[in-house]
Amino acid sequence: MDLRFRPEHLAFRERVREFVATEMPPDLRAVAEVDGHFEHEQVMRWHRILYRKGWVAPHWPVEWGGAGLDPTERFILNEELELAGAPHLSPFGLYMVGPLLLQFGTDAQKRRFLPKILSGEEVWCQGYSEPGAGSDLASLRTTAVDDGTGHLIVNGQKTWTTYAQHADWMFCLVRTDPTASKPQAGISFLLVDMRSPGVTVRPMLTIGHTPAFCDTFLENVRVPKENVVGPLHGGWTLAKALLGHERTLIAAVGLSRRALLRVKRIAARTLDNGRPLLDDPRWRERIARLEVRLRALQVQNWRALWAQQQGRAPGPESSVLKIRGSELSQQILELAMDVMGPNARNWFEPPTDWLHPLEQWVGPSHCYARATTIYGGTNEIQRNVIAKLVLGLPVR
Amino acid sequence: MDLRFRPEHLAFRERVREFVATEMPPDLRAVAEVDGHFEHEQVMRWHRILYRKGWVAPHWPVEWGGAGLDPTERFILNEELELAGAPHLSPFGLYMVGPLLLQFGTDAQKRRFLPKILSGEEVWCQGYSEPGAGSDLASLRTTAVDDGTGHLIVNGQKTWTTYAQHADWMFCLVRTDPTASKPQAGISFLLVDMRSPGVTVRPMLTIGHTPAFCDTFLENVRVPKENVVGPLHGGWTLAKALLGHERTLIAAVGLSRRALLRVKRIAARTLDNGRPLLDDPRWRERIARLEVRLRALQVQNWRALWAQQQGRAPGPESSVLKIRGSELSQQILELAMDVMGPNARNWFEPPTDWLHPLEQWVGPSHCYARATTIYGGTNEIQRNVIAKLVLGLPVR
Amino acid sequence: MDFDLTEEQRLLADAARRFVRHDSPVARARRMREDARGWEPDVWRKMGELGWLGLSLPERAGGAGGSMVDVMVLLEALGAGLVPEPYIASAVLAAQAIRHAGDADQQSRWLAPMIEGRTSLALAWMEPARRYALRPEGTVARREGNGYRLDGRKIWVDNGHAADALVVSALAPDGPTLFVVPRSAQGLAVTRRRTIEEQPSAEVRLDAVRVGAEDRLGPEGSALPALERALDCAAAAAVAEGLGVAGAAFALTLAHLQTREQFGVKIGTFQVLQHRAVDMFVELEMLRSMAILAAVECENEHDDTRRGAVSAAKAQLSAGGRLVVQQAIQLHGGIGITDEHDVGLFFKRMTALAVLYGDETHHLERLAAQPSFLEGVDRPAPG
Amino acid sequence: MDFDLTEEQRLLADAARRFVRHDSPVARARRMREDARGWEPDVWRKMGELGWLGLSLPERAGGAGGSMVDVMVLLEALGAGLVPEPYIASAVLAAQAIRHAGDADQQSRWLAPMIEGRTSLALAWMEPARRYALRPEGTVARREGNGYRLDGRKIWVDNGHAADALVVSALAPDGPTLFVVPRSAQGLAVTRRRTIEEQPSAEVRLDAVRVGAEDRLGPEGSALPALERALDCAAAAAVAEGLGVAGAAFALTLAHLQTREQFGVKIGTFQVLQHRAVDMFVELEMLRSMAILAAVECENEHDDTRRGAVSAAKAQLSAGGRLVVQQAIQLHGGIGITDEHDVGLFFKRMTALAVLYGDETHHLERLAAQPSFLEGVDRPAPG
Repeated sequence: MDLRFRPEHLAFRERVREFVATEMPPDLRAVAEVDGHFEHEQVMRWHRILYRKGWVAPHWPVEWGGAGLDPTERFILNEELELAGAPHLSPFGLYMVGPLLLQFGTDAQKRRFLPKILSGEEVWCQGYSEPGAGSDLASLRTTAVDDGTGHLIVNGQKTWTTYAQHADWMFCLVRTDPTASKPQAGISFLLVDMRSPGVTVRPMLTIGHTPAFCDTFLENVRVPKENVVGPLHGGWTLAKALLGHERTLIAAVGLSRRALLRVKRIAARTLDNGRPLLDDPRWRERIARLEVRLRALQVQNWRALWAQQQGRAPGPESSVLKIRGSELSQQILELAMDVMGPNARNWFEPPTDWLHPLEQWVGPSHCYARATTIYGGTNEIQRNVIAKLVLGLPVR
Repeated sequence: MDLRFRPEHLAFRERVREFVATEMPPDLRAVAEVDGHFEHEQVMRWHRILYRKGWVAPHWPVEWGGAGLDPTERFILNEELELAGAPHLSPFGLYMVGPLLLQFGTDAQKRRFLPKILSGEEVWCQGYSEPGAGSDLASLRTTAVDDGTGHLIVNGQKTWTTYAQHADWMFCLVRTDPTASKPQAGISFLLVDMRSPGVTVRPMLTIGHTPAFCDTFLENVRVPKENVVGPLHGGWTLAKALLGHERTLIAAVGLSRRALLRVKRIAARTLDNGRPLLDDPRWRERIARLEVRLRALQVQNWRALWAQQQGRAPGPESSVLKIRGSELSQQILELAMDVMGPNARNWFEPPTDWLHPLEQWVGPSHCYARATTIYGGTNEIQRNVIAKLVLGLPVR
Repeated sequence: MDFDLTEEQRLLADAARRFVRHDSPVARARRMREDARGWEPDVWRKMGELGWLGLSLPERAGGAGGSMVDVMVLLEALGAGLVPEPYIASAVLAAQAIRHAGDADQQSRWLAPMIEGRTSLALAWMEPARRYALRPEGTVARREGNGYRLDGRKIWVDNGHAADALVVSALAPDGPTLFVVPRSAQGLAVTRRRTIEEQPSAEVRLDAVRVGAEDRLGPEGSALPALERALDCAAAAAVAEGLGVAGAAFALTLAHLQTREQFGVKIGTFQVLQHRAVDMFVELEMLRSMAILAAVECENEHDDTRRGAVSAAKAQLSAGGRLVVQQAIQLHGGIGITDEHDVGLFFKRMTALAVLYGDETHHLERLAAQPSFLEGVDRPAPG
Repeated sequence: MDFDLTEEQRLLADAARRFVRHDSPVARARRMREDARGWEPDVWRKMGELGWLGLSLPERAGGAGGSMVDVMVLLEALGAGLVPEPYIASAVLAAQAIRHAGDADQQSRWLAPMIEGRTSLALAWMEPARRYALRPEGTVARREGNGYRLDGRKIWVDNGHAADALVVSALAPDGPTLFVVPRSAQGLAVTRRRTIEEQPSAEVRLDAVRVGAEDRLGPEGSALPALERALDCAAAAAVAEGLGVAGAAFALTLAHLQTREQFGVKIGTFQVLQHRAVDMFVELEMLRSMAILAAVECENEHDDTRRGAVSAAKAQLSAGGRLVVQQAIQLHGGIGITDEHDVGLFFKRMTALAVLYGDETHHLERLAAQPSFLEGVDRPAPG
């Protein structure tokens, strides 16, 4: 057993740190310092900075622009970016449709789409969920009918199409064979140009007042049949293939480390009876309790990383990362709110002498963090899956 | 709204306190002081003391020896006995088979059994659960076959027959009609003389090392048919009738108040770095947190009591008492263990200058308390019932 | 003992629920988020006409002379509608401070128009870096001529942006003292600040604000008991409102479980979600019990009883109330995270109520500081 | 980075599991509860022959010169069998104290026979009313002639009733010092005391016990670092054993869910019980990660790293380990409460492990006291 990173990995970490220190623009740095909300323009600017460095899609094959990094280096890169509070790049192109195209796409599709995902020229969104099909994706109702002219005519509504207001393309699941025997069958994986006539996007605010979600309406949208990825009616295979990617990033340990440090920094500045909360045994104990959870999650993540580095399939150790990581991120933000006490009510208002800049964004982040146990498969669904696949418990 | 007890109820409380102060024998008082384990003889001695006072079955009709107390007085009586740490009387005669006989028994059955339950001459146990029928009582397998001579021949095994090692009688559920359409049908409620040939009792220790449970084996036990209570094959009605009785006692607020006071008393004597834990903000906060839960449960219990006193059927307010009361009693004992720190490992060993008498029984009680969320219908079953009956959630 | 509402209280609850349904559904609270004041004078006046603003205030000041139980009944209903008018800030917190510290004339002068809904009030008591400390240290009252000069700063002054007059705590030569400062006073600067519950609060600066001796409530040095009594009433009111908020979030959740389908069945058939709903229900029941306890005891003259009951209830709100709204969002899934769904508004209002008038840590500490907490604990002699 | 066991470690794990299966199933631990010693010298000797007792001890003292990771591998397996021999008390806690405080001769003298399984040791460090304080204050070592006279009292001396020699911490003129006291020493009184895990512990009284200078481990005043290092190893070992204990309780539970039927179906089909099992599994995984962290770091020379890792792991055991065994009982239902079912034995062993070598509060405090806890926290200047 050895918990130390190899020297070449440590050296790589230094390179990433140096890169971030020198390349992150001041305005992004300012947002990062307070963990505020990045504008889309800022995110894409950071995308291009990483692209120029060759680090925007570290997990892609080198021939398609990947960085040629091993899993540990990719992990380190991601962790350092999280620790620095760098903008979170949109995952829909880089982590979702990109890898799917690499695995299932035709050469033409790869050549058409991958370079622009990489460069950030084309922004993507995901059209899976529908108002009636959330956890139960197979019950989706959006239809795509062959019009006999080489096009599919798409009708339906997609929801949680995050980033759709900025997106050039949407990858989505549509029902191409309504007569299929099982709901999972008869579904195709389709790429839709968001500028097509009949596409309407309605952005929604979250409870954290960030404009994250959209409803996307599709009304007689004509999509060329060559935009089907993988076999016609065979989209379910692609939908399921997405779930296994880059498990070690899902725990977001870097973000939680950063968030817990912020709690400590706020606690060092928050006085009760003239004494910083950080010197009060009650608050020290509460912070320490989350520090314990963080360290456990960190080692757990390393174990999953080690398996990945060895080329092994994700084992049981990786199955708990999403549950524990999402719960921890909520707990840390809730503790931050508790530490702030009366100031927890602050809602975007600027810092003053009694409200430290670190406190400005806690409230909205705390609200938005309620999503972490919901998106990407609710934690209830995660537990169903572990019960069945990992523990082998019987299904009724 | 008024949270005050009426003057006559306050006066009654004083009477109970005075009674306990003068009538509780010193050896019982000594066990009570440390919340230790009462021997069966001590429990029955206390039974007879209460019997002589007329308070042993306060909820029975006066003509059968009840105390003629209203629900609030019964509540106060129970609470004061709990607060004093008095022995918990066996509920099987007084609270279970007694009320059932009053409701469903023939005059002959009442005359035969009730007086001796009251006086404590005959001790009862309950034969409901079987190794394969716990939460799912309707699947019980013990059979009772009519032998044509006015007797039922009983065969089977009952488990969790608490007190069976001391019992003269057992009330139990047996299958008299194996051909009935539903598992709930074809079950009868039967009274079995524990001295009958073919009855074998095997006492078991609990994890708290108290001899609380038994297995009871029935091998060709002959039971007169007049020992069936209620209609033959109609026992399920009786089994279900048991569940509604004396809801306000189930929360055991008196016991939890006493237990939390014990935690404080131990914390006042336990030093860390020369300072009592009771003066440490961390421990004060943890104790206060349970104090909050206790107070909420107390008012909740009063609300249920008020409904009962008004003659109303138990409402939603009473449905949560078992869940919350049992969880709280475990939490308090766990906190007691935490307060004791290294001394939490003590296992029955006598007090010394570094182990206060209050600490002696905490470990075993803590172990035994794991039963509170299991017996009388596990908390999982309780939640199923509330979801269906109180919240009206749909059944699949 | 009596846990039934009186006939009047039942009528009040009915009226309040009707009011929410017809005049102030959650949609209005949602709309008011865009409003600079955050609430509507017309509605406030109507609440005055209905007799709600003086429910627990003395009759001689124009109030109904009722109890905080009446206020509890009202606020549970208003909480379910997220009614944005500053009921607790003006009609409980500031009003109770004036009631407990002011003389009859002052009570009539400041409370009567507020009770009629013609004015609103605010209480400025919190100061930077002082958390929930009662004693004003950053605001000073110097005697000047016949009156006082006030200097200092207050934060989290709810309704401070809209109030016609502010009750301000300040350190006078003879100790902490309350003053009433009209909104129009020279040197009073009020900065509106948004809050997570999207009901405006304010930062208040007092820069050589002059008030007369008649604006001092009670003798110098008398502020703390009145302030504490007012805050206890406000905390009890917050628990009542929180009960309404949590109850409404729970009702939305229950309806969602009974209608939303996934995998071909109502999601309310899933045992895990059923038990979660039961856990929410259990917390709600506890919260109801605590709201009753706090409402009954928050005006108790016996310090220990009052403090213990209110602090226990407020701590329960912070723990149990938050659990209910957090799980309400979780059980709603994705739509629960959108600003368009009401459940998020309930979540945010509860988040605010949890820290208003003392957070969990504050109230647990206060509970543990009461003599009754140690009743029956024989402390061994030191050494 | 490397999370694979070495070939030797895999063989060790296999051997240990075989040992539990054939030589020491839980039934033996159950039987040993009635035994006055609580464990069997023959088995101890066998463990010595297998090379287990000196796994992480220096080769020059007869040990294998391995690491605490080896000990972790062994103890996870032994924990699953509740093996009653005093492995941690003797081969980790007392042995590591001798290793860190004693010179080469002392190490050979006391460790070699223990490593062979011919003797056993104990460490006497805890004192009344001192909780987990390292510094001995109730035990005094006075210089007398060429040696020392020891007076005082120690509690919770695990294996104190059976050990051939006790390592005792005492306050010597120049500070806290460790001494080795043979069991046969005049003036040494050992009282056996039962524990919740039903492995005997002892109270030890020292009444004018004479020891020679050669029985002093290291110079006077050198006890605390050695004691702390030994306790860190013991705490890490406890986490490893706890992992085995929790894992075995979980395995029983999983089997129960897969076989027990109620309402005509396996109870493992109930979603609520499935999710509960997942929660246990999540805690187990966290515990495994922490056991690894503690095993790797508990011998780290860097105080902050060592203390932080061990304390975090031990706190995790107290919280997560207890959750697992508590839920194991709950999911077993009634039979889980009987002494006849093994799950209760695992529950009680875990309850003990939670407080051995520092409880949760102690270790959270210690974690928060390390400089790394405040790394990156820029503390503002006071005022």
